[in-house]
Amino acid sequence: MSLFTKAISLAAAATMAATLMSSASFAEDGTGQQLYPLFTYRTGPYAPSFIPFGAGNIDYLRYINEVEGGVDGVKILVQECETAYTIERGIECYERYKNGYNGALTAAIYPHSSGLDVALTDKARIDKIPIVSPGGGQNIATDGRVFPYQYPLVFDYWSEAQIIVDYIAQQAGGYDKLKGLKIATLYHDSGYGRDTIEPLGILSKKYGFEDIQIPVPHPGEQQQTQWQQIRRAGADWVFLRGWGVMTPVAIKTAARVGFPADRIIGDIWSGSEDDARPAGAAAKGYLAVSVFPPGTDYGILKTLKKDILDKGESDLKDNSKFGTVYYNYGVIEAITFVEALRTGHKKFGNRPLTAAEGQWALENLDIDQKRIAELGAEGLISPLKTSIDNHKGETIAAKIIQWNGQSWDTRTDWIKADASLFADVIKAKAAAYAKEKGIEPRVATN
Amino acid sequence: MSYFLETLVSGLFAGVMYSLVAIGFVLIYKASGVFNFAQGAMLLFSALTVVTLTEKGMPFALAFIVTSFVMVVMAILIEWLVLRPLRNRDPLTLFMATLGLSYVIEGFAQLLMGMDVHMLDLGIPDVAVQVGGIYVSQFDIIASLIALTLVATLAIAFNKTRMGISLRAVAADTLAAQSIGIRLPVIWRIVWSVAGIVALVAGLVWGSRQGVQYSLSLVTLKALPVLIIGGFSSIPGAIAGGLLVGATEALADIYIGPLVNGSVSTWFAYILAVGFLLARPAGLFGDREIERV
Amino acid sequence: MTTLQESALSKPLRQPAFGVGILAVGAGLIAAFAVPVLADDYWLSSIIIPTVIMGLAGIGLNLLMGYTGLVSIGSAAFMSIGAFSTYNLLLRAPFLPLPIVLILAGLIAAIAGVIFGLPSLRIKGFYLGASTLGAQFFFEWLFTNFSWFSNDSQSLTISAPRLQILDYDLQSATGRYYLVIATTALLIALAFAIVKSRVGREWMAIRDMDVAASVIGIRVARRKLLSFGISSFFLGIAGALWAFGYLGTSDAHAFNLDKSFQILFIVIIGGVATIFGNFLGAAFIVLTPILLDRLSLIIDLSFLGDQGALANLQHIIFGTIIIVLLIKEPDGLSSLIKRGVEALRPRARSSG
Amino acid sequence: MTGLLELHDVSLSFKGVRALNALSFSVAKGEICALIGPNGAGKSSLLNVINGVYRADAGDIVFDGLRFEAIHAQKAAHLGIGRTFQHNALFRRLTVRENVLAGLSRHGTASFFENIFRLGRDGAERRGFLARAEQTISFLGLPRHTERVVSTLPYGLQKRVDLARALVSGPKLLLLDEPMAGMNQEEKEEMSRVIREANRVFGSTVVLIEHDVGIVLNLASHVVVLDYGRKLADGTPDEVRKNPDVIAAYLGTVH
Repeated sequence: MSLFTKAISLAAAATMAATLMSSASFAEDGTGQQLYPLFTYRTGPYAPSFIPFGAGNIDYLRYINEVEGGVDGVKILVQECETAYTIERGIECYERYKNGYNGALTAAIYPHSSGLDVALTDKARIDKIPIVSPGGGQNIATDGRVFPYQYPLVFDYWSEAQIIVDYIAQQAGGYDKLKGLKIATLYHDSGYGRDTIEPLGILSKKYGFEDIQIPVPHPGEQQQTQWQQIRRAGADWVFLRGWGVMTPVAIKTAARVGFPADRIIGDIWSGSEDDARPAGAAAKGYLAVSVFPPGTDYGILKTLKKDILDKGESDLKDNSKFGTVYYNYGVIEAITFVEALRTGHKKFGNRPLTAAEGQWALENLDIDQKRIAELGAEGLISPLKTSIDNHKGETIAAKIIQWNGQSWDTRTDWIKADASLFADVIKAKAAAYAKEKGIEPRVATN
Repeated sequence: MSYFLETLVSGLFAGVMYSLVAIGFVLIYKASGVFNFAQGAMLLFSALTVVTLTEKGMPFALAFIVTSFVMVVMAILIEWLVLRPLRNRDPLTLFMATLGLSYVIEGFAQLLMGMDVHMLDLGIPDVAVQVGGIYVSQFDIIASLIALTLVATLAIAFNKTRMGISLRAVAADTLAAQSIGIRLPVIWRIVWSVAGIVALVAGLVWGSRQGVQYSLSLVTLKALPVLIIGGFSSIPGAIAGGLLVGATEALADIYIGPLVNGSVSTWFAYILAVGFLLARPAGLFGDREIERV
Repeated sequence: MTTLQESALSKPLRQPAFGVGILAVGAGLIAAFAVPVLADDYWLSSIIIPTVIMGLAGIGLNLLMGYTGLVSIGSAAFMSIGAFSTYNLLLRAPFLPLPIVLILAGLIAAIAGVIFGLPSLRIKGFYLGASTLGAQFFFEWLFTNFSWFSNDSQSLTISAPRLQILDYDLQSATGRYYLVIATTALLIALAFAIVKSRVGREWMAIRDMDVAASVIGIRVARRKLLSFGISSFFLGIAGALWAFGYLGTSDAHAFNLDKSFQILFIVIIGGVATIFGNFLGAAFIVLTPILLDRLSLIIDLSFLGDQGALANLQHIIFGTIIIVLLIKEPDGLSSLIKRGVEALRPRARSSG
Repeated sequence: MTGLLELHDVSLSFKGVRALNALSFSVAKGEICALIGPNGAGKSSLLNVINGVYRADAGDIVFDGLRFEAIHAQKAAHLGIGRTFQHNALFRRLTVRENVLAGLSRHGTASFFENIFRLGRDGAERRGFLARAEQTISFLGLPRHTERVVSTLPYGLQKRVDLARALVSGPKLLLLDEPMAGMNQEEKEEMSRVIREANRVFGSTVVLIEHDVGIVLNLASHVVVLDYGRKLADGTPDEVRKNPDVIAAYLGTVH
């Protein structure tokens, strides 16, 4: 290529780039619509979980737009932005959509990554944009007085630890039977994985079981030594706090050291079909905590099947993913968004909400049993009520599911965590954070 | 003591798995002086191809052969589109090119075959058997046999066939080899093909343990310290390095890990490797170059 | 005085070039400070700031790799040291002003760089590169395993307690931009000063022929370690800026192997042994994925398949561009521009 | 006459092959000493041992009154041993001036901070270096090429730059490894003149390797003949010319 053609092509590329970067004019007008920036990660190691998850989101919102005519008449504009599960691309997506898009307003942003959730904390505080992370937010952000813009809805790992211990107690025949039991936690060696060390320490003191903590380095493709440690320690139960490829390898390795699968309880991120299936026969009987119960037998899923899937309008390429853990997670997440909008509409009127209004709505969510029934989501979600004091939801609950070799069976009803047990510790951590950052906590008025 | 032994043995078996990946690197480094970061992507691509074909109903043996063929085609394309235009460039540029190549291969793998996590069952039972008071996995034993067979085959191919001798000539002295009429592009195509098939074998063994999915491409990182210790250009080195890394890593995790509150195996192998380099700058079996001025 | 002496001795052609250089620097500075007026938050926060910081990191690696000829694949580790040092200094020594903290953080990274540079005295080339991966994994592990470094925060993340100079708050996008651009401008000047000094000359001598360098009396070991130190100093400050001037909060994984690879790409694509070339490389690395993402939103590519297919296609295109650039532009983007300017020059002269 | 350089029973081998075998000789201050011998006689290895690129297996060396068994290349340079190379070992991406300036590194006195911030001793160092570099460049007839990047220069000029780089620091002992290789007769004559000049003007004692015996016998005042790592003859050109061993083994076959 001659220098001249190179210069020409370089100039052309630069022009194209400039046009692209200021490309809002190409897109349809979004005025009067509510923006839902969909942060995607369709490539990279976590893409398999995103695909059904994204589809659950999109399908539900499509149903709302096309069948219900929008949320109280307000259409939702879904705009995708690929983060590749990296923080920096996530920040670009946040900056791209924080002020809306072509007239469509942004009420809240779902970053779809715990790391990004943390990274956006300061920015969101300055920009006053609510950041919502159902199931994957920061536990200290439960304290909405210190974190006005963070919403770690639905679940946290401390509650998960409680639920696990509760389930084990049920199996053992009561909390008093926990004394002397050995519960090993095999955790992904990261901030996420270590998060349960502290609550399990507290619980072990309280109930007298022996708490064994064993780390697995990322990505966790070799766990022979860890499982030998577990077997040597004589663990009765294993709490598997895995991530990605670590889970199937753990299940397989457990089988080869002879540890029974039905004594392993996976974390919510170790409890999808893609976590159990690759382990093959070894996974039969494997248990997992589920906040996003799989299955197609819920009212709303039947509706989605009829109105979206069967009409060929689903975002799923592979319909067998319908009703999987991650698909249902997507649906549940979309429900939290739509319900927040409804809450806001009641106060501000049926129009697209601003971020400030979105923040109020998310803080005043109340999806009670009655509303859950109306949504056709009985068994799919547990009641969710937020306040300034509690950005997570007042009651945290999960089910235990079991892999039958092909799919998940639900083993228990909702097991509720005792929120009072750790509330003070979390509050104290939030207060320490506020002090470090020089934040004046808001006063709870409601 | 038996616990120590058991840890050691399982570490050694893990080491065999690392070696299996490392061999592919060594082949390519030997013949073309390229540190091929795309080896991981090739692993993913080949395993994904086999799984996709078998899931479509093709018998495993046929799928294996078809995939081998695909890997040969890939090798020819890589030689033609990437290596040839970059001939005589410095090793770092070639390394960067293979990084770019890994994006391309991963992209194609997932574009063509989707991003699902697949189960791969090779029909090898993965249960523990007791050997001399130690639990050993049957799968590990068979995986080691596969690795052994692979190494033996490669050794025979290198030492007995004409092609193998040409390859060794190229590795020893590229210019001299060219001057006696060995055609480099041909050698490259062959070596990349063989490396592709090695990747296929490694991909299947690894894939059957952790499922065939994107993370397969990350096993590269485990092979790196193995290569540093063994030397980039020595197959026996790759085996010895693998065993050493596997064993010390497992022992370090058990005996050092608790002291420093966490597992150490992400970096331990690298620090070990650096220590080795300081003592033997060209690895266990690598050739030391004498600087001429 | 000394500058006069030098330019008098050099070829007369250089003098106007030198004047043009000063003009360019002046214009650049004015432009740099005018940017926030023209660019909105989006451009500042998600394009310009990361490009400038990654360019700075590229300079750090280029000093080591391009000028001294030592390969490192662990650059991100030294960025993380800078970031974590800055955080802990701000937290535990609140009386220190931000500029001092940044310099100290750079120095801490420099010390680590010297220690991890020790193998370079015995190992060369790619073996050295692979061994720098030790630093990469060690520090990622260190900062995740010892929560002291992140002040026992639950998610092991660090976020700057305060970002201010003389009571001027730098939290806003504009404030962060000024912090980044001022730091970078100073470090660019420093980089030029080093490269043009005896130290830079001796580095390049070592790069081109280390045995000869040793034979003519250059203290090769000392210079190599110095190069590791200075490179890490730049990287450390770039890391601090990345964590607090760009991301806001960060953890050890923000400085993973991918980041190290990105910095390598920046150096190779921008141009080895250049200073400004790094910013071209950084712009490429930061902008290309965003452009491809935007492209797929605007042009209707649905005939190619679903969104997932498109995302993978972006992956393929990105990889292809890298390979093509390596093939077609062996000396990096900066040489393309340099040749372009030179091609225009005679024409300008004949017409004028 | 005291020897500036004395070798006592120096031996060196590579992977079992003897490159130098208990070699002893002495080079007087101010002389031009030529090492001759067939390929593989160990001439380059000998230079490499003297200035510390290789480490001798046995024997010791006395340079300027300092006795050592092995020396680091850098230390050798700082003692005043300069060196050119058989194969091109220039800093190929640097200009002629930068190459020559690099040759002055051992005289650097300014600290790193003074150098980069142009403080204190840096100014004097910079001026002094430039002046010396320009002087050496003129001496070798290279002023027209000062700004050229050395890899773009023709081979003969590169050889001169190599010599300039070694000469600029004013070495007490200058080791030249085949400075005239690949040159035509005219260029060789010119190079001989330059070496003689350097010996006279800079006062450097010269030890050089050269294959062209005719040139050598005219240029050198002292000739050492090597054969398979052994010393075959040692003396003035006339003595060497008459030595029957040399005639049999070497000179006879060439001439």
